[in-house]
Amino acid sequence: QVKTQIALANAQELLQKMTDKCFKKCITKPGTSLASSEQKCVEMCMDRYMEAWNVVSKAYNAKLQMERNRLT
Amino acid sequence: QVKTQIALANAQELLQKMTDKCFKKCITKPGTSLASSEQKCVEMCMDRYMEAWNVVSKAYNAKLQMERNRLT
Amino acid sequence: QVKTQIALANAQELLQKMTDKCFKKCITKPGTSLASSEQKCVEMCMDRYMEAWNVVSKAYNAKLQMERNRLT
Amino acid sequence: PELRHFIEIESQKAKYQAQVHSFTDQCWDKCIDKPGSKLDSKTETCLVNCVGRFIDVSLTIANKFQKRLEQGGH
Amino acid sequence: PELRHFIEIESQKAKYQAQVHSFTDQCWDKCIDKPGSKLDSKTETCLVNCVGRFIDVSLTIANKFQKRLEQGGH
Amino acid sequence: PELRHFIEIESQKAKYQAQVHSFTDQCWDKCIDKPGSKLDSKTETCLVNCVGRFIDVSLTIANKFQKRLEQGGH
Repeated sequence: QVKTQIALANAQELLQKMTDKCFKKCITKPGTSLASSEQKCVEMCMDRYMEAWNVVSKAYNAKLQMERNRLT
Repeated sequence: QVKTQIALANAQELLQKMTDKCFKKCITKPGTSLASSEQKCVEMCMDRYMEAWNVVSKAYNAKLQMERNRLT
Repeated sequence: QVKTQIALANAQELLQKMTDKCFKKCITKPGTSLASSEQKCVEMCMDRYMEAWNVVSKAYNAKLQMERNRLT
Repeated sequence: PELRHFIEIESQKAKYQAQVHSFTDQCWDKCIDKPGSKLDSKTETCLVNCVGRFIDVSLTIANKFQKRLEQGGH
Repeated sequence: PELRHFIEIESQKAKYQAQVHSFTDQCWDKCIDKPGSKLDSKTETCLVNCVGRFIDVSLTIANKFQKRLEQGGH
Repeated sequence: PELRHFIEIESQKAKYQAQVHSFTDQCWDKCIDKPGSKLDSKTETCLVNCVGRFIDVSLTIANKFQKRLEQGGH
């Protein structure tokens, strides 16, 4: 159950960060509805953000491993 | 008492946000005292921020209602 | 023990803020390793940040004292 | 049960207010350049649209994320 | 009572330090462009003034807010 | 002891993920200007380097800070 809660917290944090970042990048002048170009931008932005998250996660892991090896 | 605490927390959050935002907007080069133009700017900024808070609160309420109606 | 924990929390907060600020100031285009100019910039930035912390701490103290005197 | 109900409602109110603070923060930056002597209608419209579009973006992302999870991919 | 006193003092210290961190953060952005080999007097003056004016703004807003509450309007 | 072990591991995971969120946040701002239809290799390299250099800066500062404390000065 602790596991599920952490997984959930992680997903919520990811959703919140993506929403903030993609709103900032894609909606410069908020109109009366989401323009299709804005919608498209948000979807691309979301995909890129999740990819970036994965790249960062791998790079962090690799760097941690390297620092550990240096110390032993 | 829970109610009072929430109301208090809400007021404190509002005060803190207003102070941060209005300091950023109105004090570009901090001098040895608050210039009268800065003082004026801070007071206007505070009024606008509280108005913005009210507008946002109403708009959020209306949007929540709309989404609820769409689901039922 | 409470004292130690606060001192530790204080040091950790300082380290984190310095890292964030100095990374932003000194690393504009992250390369494959830390360039010596970046290294130098980080060390200067760190010294300046700690000095700024001390200046701010003293100024805050002085201002608190002044406000206290005004009230008594 | 009454106490629980009371706590639930108060907790929802707190969440709602936290959300309003967050929207005001972000939409202030998007809509207000220099605070004037009154909130003109253009700025007010911008604030209302800002809240609406933020929620739209939030729902778009949450729905697409949900679909991804169901498809099992990531 | 001694323990309570001790906790109060430590808790005030923690608040004080949190405030110093927050001021340093914001005044660093306002006053320092490129960190040089020493903190020149112009930068130091800017930092001192930044703290002072931030507190002035904070008091101005808190006082006016208080008055509004007492008038009962919002 | 098993429970304690489990909690420790889960707590480390949570810290790791918080760190990944923080890196992604900061490196996104440094490396991505406009989100395109795919993550090109230049952007990916920038992200990897960004994480690496952030950790380098963090270690540089922590080490120098440690030395200062040992020298007793501040």
